[in-house]
Amino acid sequence: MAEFFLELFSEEIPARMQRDAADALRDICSWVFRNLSPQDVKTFYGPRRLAISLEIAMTKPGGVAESRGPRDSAPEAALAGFLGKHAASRHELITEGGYFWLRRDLSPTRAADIIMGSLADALAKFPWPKSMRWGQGENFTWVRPLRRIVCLLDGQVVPLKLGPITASDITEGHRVHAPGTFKVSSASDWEKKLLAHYVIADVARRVGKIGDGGRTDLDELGLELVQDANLLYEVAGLVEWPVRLFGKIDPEFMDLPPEVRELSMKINQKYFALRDASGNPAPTFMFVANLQAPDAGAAIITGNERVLRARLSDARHFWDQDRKTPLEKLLPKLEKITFHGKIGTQRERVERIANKAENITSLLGLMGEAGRDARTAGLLCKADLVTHMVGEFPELQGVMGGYYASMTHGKLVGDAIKTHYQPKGPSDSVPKGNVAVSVALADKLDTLIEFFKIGETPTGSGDPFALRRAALGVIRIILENDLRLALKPLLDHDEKLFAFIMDRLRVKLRAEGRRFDVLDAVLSAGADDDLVRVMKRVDAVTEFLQTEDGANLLAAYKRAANILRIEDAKDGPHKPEFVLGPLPMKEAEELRDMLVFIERETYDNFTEEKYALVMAAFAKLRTVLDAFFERVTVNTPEPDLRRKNLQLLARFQYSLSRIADFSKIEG
Amino acid sequence: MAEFFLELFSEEIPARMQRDAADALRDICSWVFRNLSPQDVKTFYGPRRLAISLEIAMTKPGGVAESRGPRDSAPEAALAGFLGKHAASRHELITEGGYFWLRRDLSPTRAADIIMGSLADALAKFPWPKSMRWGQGENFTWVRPLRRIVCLLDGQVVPLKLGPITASDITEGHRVHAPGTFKVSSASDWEKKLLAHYVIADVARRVGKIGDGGRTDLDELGLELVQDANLLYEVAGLVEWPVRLFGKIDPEFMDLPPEVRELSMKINQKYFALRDASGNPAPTFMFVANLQAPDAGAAIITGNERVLRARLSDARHFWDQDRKTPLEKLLPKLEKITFHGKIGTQRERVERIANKAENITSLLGLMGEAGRDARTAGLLCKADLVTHMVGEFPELQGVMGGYYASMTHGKLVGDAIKTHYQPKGPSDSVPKGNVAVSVALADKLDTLIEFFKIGETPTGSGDPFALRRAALGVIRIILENDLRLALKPLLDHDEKLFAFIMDRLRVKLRAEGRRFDVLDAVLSAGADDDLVRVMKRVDAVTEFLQTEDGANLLAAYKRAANILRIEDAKDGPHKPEFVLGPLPMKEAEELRDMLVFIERETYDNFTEEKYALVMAAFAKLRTVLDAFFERVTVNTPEPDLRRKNLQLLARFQYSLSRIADFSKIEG
Amino acid sequence: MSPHTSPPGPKSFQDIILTLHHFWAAQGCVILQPYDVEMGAGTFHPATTLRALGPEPWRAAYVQPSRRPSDGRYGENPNRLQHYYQYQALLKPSPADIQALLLESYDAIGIDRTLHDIRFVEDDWESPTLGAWGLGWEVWCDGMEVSQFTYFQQVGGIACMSPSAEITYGLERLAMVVQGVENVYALDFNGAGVTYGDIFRRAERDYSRHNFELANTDMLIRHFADAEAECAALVVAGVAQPAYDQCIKASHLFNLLDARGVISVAERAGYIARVRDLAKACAQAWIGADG
Amino acid sequence: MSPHTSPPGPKSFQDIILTLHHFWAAQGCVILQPYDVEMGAGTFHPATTLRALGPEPWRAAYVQPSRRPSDGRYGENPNRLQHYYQYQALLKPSPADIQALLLESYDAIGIDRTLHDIRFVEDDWESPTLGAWGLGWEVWCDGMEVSQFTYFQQVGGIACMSPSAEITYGLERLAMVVQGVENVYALDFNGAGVTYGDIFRRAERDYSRHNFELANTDMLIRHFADAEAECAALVVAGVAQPAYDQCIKASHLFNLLDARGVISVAERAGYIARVRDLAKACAQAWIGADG
Repeated sequence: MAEFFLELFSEEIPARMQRDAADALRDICSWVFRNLSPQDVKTFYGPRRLAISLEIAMTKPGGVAESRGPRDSAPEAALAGFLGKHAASRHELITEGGYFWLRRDLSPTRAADIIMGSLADALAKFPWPKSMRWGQGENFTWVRPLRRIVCLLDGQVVPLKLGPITASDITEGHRVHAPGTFKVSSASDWEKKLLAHYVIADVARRVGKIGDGGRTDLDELGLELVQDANLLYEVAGLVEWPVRLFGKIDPEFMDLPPEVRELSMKINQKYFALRDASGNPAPTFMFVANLQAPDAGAAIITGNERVLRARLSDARHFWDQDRKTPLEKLLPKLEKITFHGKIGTQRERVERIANKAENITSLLGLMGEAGRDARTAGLLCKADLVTHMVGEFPELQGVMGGYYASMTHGKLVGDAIKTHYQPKGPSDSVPKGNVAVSVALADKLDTLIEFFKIGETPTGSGDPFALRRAALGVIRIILENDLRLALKPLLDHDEKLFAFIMDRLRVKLRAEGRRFDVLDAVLSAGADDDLVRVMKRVDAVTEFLQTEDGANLLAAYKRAANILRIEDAKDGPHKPEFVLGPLPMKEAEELRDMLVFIERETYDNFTEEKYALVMAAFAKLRTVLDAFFERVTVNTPEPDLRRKNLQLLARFQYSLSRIADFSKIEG
Repeated sequence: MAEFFLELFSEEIPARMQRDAADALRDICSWVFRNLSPQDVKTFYGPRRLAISLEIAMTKPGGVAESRGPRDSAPEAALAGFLGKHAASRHELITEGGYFWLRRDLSPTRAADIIMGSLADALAKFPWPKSMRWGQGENFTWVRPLRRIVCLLDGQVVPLKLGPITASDITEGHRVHAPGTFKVSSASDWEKKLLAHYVIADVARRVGKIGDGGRTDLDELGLELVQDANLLYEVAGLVEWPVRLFGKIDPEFMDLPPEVRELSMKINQKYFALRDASGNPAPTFMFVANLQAPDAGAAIITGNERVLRARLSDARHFWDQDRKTPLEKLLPKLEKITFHGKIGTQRERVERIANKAENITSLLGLMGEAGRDARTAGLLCKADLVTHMVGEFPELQGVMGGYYASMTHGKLVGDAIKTHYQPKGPSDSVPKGNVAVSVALADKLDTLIEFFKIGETPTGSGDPFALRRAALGVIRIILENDLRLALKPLLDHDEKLFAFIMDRLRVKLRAEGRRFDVLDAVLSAGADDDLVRVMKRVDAVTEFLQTEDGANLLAAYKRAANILRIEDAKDGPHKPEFVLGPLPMKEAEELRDMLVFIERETYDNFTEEKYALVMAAFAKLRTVLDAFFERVTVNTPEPDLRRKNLQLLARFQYSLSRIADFSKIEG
Repeated sequence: MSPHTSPPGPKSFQDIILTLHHFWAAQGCVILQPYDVEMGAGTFHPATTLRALGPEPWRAAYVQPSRRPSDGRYGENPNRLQHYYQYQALLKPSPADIQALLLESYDAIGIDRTLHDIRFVEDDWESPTLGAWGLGWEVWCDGMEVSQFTYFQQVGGIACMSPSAEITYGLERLAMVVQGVENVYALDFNGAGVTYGDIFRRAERDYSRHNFELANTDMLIRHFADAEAECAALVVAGVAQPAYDQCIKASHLFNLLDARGVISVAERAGYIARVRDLAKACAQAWIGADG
Repeated sequence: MSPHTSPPGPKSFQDIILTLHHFWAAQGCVILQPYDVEMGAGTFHPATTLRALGPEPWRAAYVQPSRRPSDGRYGENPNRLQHYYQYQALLKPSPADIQALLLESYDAIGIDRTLHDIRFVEDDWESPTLGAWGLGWEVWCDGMEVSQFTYFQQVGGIACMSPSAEITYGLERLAMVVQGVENVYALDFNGAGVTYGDIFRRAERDYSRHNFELANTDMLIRHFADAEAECAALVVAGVAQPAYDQCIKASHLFNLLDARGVISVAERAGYIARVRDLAKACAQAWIGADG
């Protein structure tokens, strides 16, 4: 075994691509060296380099390559073709099983040859999300111009060639702190020398230095970092020699909404927000330089503070400007913004949302004030699209509307607007509170209804209007707020749309690792558009199925269903009628009586959605069912008795079907 | 007496203004110093300076200033007004001749004070054709920024102030050869030191150096300068230290029309054309630098040759381009050029000119070929306006048309077009040859007729369409070619236009110092629109009047006219009838008989335009007239005889009036 | 030449430009003048757009006044201008040491790399109106974006045969860093007492009014259609650069209309596509004809 | 700054410009960029036209691409171009040593005054379209006009309170003198192998076709009227420079129409008067409003 080490040194690689690139490099090497027993793989990535080290065998063992030729009866021409294709001569061939065969011994392959061949080929097709050409316009592409390659096998240079670059053992360190080149002899030598040249090769160490950094600085300031793993990794992808620095935020900007400040800091500047001991936003920001400046970063801090001041001045200006105009005054401007050519303007849209939001509050049983608030919030929820702040920071739509609305219409309306785009993704939280919920639902429902109306429904991977997300939002808002609503009327009874939402629910459950077969079973047991109830039933059934009683019942159901399917085919269907009077077998009688009892007992519980009690009742079936199947020969030769038995089984199915179609449940 | 010396040193003064400016300076000084016995005035002018030296008295003698006040009987208020106006007090007044008088002794005035006062005032209003402000925007103006003044009286600085400049004794020499300043103490010192500083102050010396320059250079080259006094003086106004240099003209440009080459050289570059011993254009040009360069002007010559080459390349390009298109092909383009909004296009104009030109040839008694040539030349005479060459050098209109036309239509047509704008001014020559004359006349007559038709006639000094020049051209072409034409039909019988032309003829004669009273006399003697005949008669009468006989006849005429005017007022008019039969006085009979004889004898001569013979006949009247007036008492008491006498005198007038209305002649 | 000695202290705005001229001239660039047609960015200069096409080597640098009508702030904002200057260097093919050259150019104008944190932050560039895209970075100095750096991949819908490196300096921002001032109008323009505000503040106020309130939108809409038609006709006639002028005009007219707020979201895409079609046609005409 | 050392031998075209920049910067001029609107001469740049008005001192220098549609020669003439560069220096008030400064600037770009004959030849300047006039000279070097020199007396119909000196160098001609070449396209542009023709010859050919044969005259006529109306409206609104842009556009449109040969002699005067009216109105607006 020998160490293989590869460094691909390029101009700055986008931070967001680095981790995937390292994984891809690992995959490529694992595949290319699959016959060289690769092990101890370690990858490195950073702004200017992507590297990998692993142990591989120096040679791939030899073997035999076998090719089947034409039939031994084939014409000469066919044989000549085969020989030509393999550059073989007639005497190399043998015949076997009616065919010509060419068998050649393969000599062992040197790892170096694989590197120069297969690895180079694979790297030339490196799966960058975007790649580019440069310089003399060769066809080789890379994420950014590739400038150097270090390629070592057991400490020796393998002159791998990629586009214009031939590998060597020479690399570079930090641009400013250690200009110029140096040689490396191994992965560890590389990592060690890089460190001496002010480059921390290992991303985890960089992340550590950024996110924690010994903490003494933060402790001295008495501040805490607002944790943001994405930002942490992004910044680690931007620096080779991270240096934590702290800048002041001018007090005049501390009364801006924190979202504005922190968005500006994070998105535009990659700055970290800080909190003081009480958890309040601190007038300090942390950022990471790629330089250990002799003035301890004084100039860098001054510069960064200046940039932030400029950005926040702009934000402050927008904030001040926007607050001069109540959102209502902006409604006419919405008339000029087309939401979608076939749907209409944003002004028309908010009119619909307002109506729907008010409607939802009344469906939720709320009267007066709440309805008015929901209507107001609905009407104003898109007005911030024409504010200066949102024009500048589109990410703040909703948030700004919330701030502006709360000044004139109170917190309920403000919060409703602020959260009405939520949830924006699977990990985002859903709005809370009746008004907020109504508006958020109304917004999403309106979007769904309107796009379905014009036929712009998602296809395959295409979902340009994010209708799937909207549907999921509807589901989550309803479920997580336990909203008892008949969904179909809110969808204008669009069955396709309802089916679409149910499909999203199915996908959601699957994504959560939950049994979507139970959902189908429940839905098949009786159309229900109250999602909360549907999920209660799903949960009850799921839980029940996890018990021994449940599993048993399911098995019994399947057995009964199996019998019925076969017998129904002969002379069915057999109706699920109760067979009154005495039965030849007491086990059959007991089953019937139990079914009668359970049906009676669970009727109210079902109506009252006491699904646990319902399931508990069904659990009682276990012993009688076990006895029934043990003792009763259903398919008895006596036709009358056979019919009665089959009707009893059908009734058993029927009883269960109140809660779910157990045939849909996998088991 | 003392020397006054003034130098006005400025940035470069336009050459064309320098001489007039020097004259104006002379006039100003002569006027301002009129009481200082100015003499020995000498002026200097050149690119950067205007200077004058003269002898003046150091003081203006004193005297008495006398002002007449109100009558001594005037009210006090009037007296007070007078005293106020003169800042005088009552006791200064004396009364004399019924008036108050204020008499004050004037002390002698120092010349220096006049310089600082009146001269400064006069110079501030210096009559530059155009003047300008500069720098801090003071109101003082000069032809170009005035930078220094030397003002010396008897060798002492007089600190004359003009705008931002105060006079001193400091001046500058040649920009390159003698940068920096130096002091001067007198005119001669100035001229001498300037020479030492590479400035020839005296324009005559510069002109001499340019135009002759010792001639050895020209002799060596075997070439002669094409004399051009205007250019000579212009160039002398552009240089302080003239250096004659010679450049080569590339042979490829020598087959361009000389007008093109020489116009380009003269107008654009101020180069002098040269002729070889045979009088042919030489492939060499002369020009004048303002620098005695250490390389003997090699770089300067190279540069000037390059410039000329560029200019002539351009010309050559136009020449080559233009010759590809026959002029006829350009006629449609003339449709797009408006000659005048109310008159029409150039295309319409040439149509008229062609017709008129052909008409004139036939009036001149020429048939066939000449008519066709005249028509062709007329039609094409403006086509060169849309050629490249004339687009570039408008001065060559006509000339280029002539060249281009002669290639396809022969020399007659070409010459006609070439000369059809002639005469362009009083000193320009007129076209010769029937075709040329016809076209030139037609062009001018058309212009006159059309502008008179639309009422655009010259007013006062305003003659935007140069109709006066056109009329003069008509006159000169007719007279100098001795064309026997009835003018009025050619003017479409526009009497106002005819009168306008006659008026021009009158102005022309006056300008030539000739007797335009004779013209009036001749014209009054019988309307005649044959200008040649009119002028013959004028010449004959003028000549006759210069003889003793003529003067005598004029005197007799005036005497007779005088008598008749008085007597006609009493009982006239007295008809100019011949009184037949014997008369009481033989002197009257002799006069009558002589008049009969002369009238008979001169009739044919007059018709045959033998005006000399006519005048000779009239000369014979002298002795009989003298005798008549000596012996005959015209105003005799006998009514019949008085009537006969008066009729005889009237007949005498009548006889003369065939040739001229002698009453119009001053004498 | 009278020797030019840099004054002590930070460079003035105009000195920064002259310094960059000397720097890039020394790299073999032709130093060109700005293009005399109103445009939103230096990339629109034909010396970039057209010359980036085809295989011929080309190195050029120039300043370009950039008009961004929507960015007007009536002269009230210390960082935003509707008219500002870009310094553009284009090197075709992109040389191997181009990043180092950029950093050396910062040295030249007085940004000490040992004291200032210079970084290359991903910024993929796309000009939908030019049918162009490329990969590169924003270049940050102490968190301030002072330049853009792009390797052109496509221009006018045509893949770049020989990819160019394009460096665009935001001159005002760069000068603010060099001079350490917070307000663009306070920039020392010439090192002799004239500030940026002395020259441009009044114009910023007046153009903001023009762009947001006054420009005649009916006329702009008509002129857009005119430029479109004229461009197409000139492409047919085979005169690439005159045609391209009309494309630039169309683009600027679109920007003005956008600032005036009369283009709906739906119409935007259409306008952009129309300009892109022009750009593509011009690029084809440029490449198609013999140079 | 990496020190800029002039290469040996005559200066390249771009070096001449940089040298003039340094020269005039040393005289306190702000070094401005060309104006990004097509125009016939550097005088139209607002830094001249507008800043020449009023009493405030002002010194500026810049290059201006000058478009003279009628001067196109299809790239065939060694001296005539429909697009060329003027270098303009404006000093207000005109300093007393301005002629000496001009001559020193020639020294700077390598014209030896002891070997070359430099002269000031009367040339009174008038721009009927700008309502402007002044007195001055052509400046000749060995018979070649290489600069124009004007003391402004009136601009936009307004008498200059504080007369400016305007120096306009014809950069191509100057460079031809400095480099001693006969054909403008042979000028060494950057001292590194690129000629003037490499950059501009194709454009000269194509624009000549555009200007003389192709430009849509109906459109130009409409746009002239549009610019006129827009200028007037912007003057009323009090935004001088945006209004003045329209005046420049009108002037250039007129030049294009003229090149296309569709303006009769009679109409010419009318067009010129209309542009002059715009220039006067803009000048009034500039002066009238507080700066």
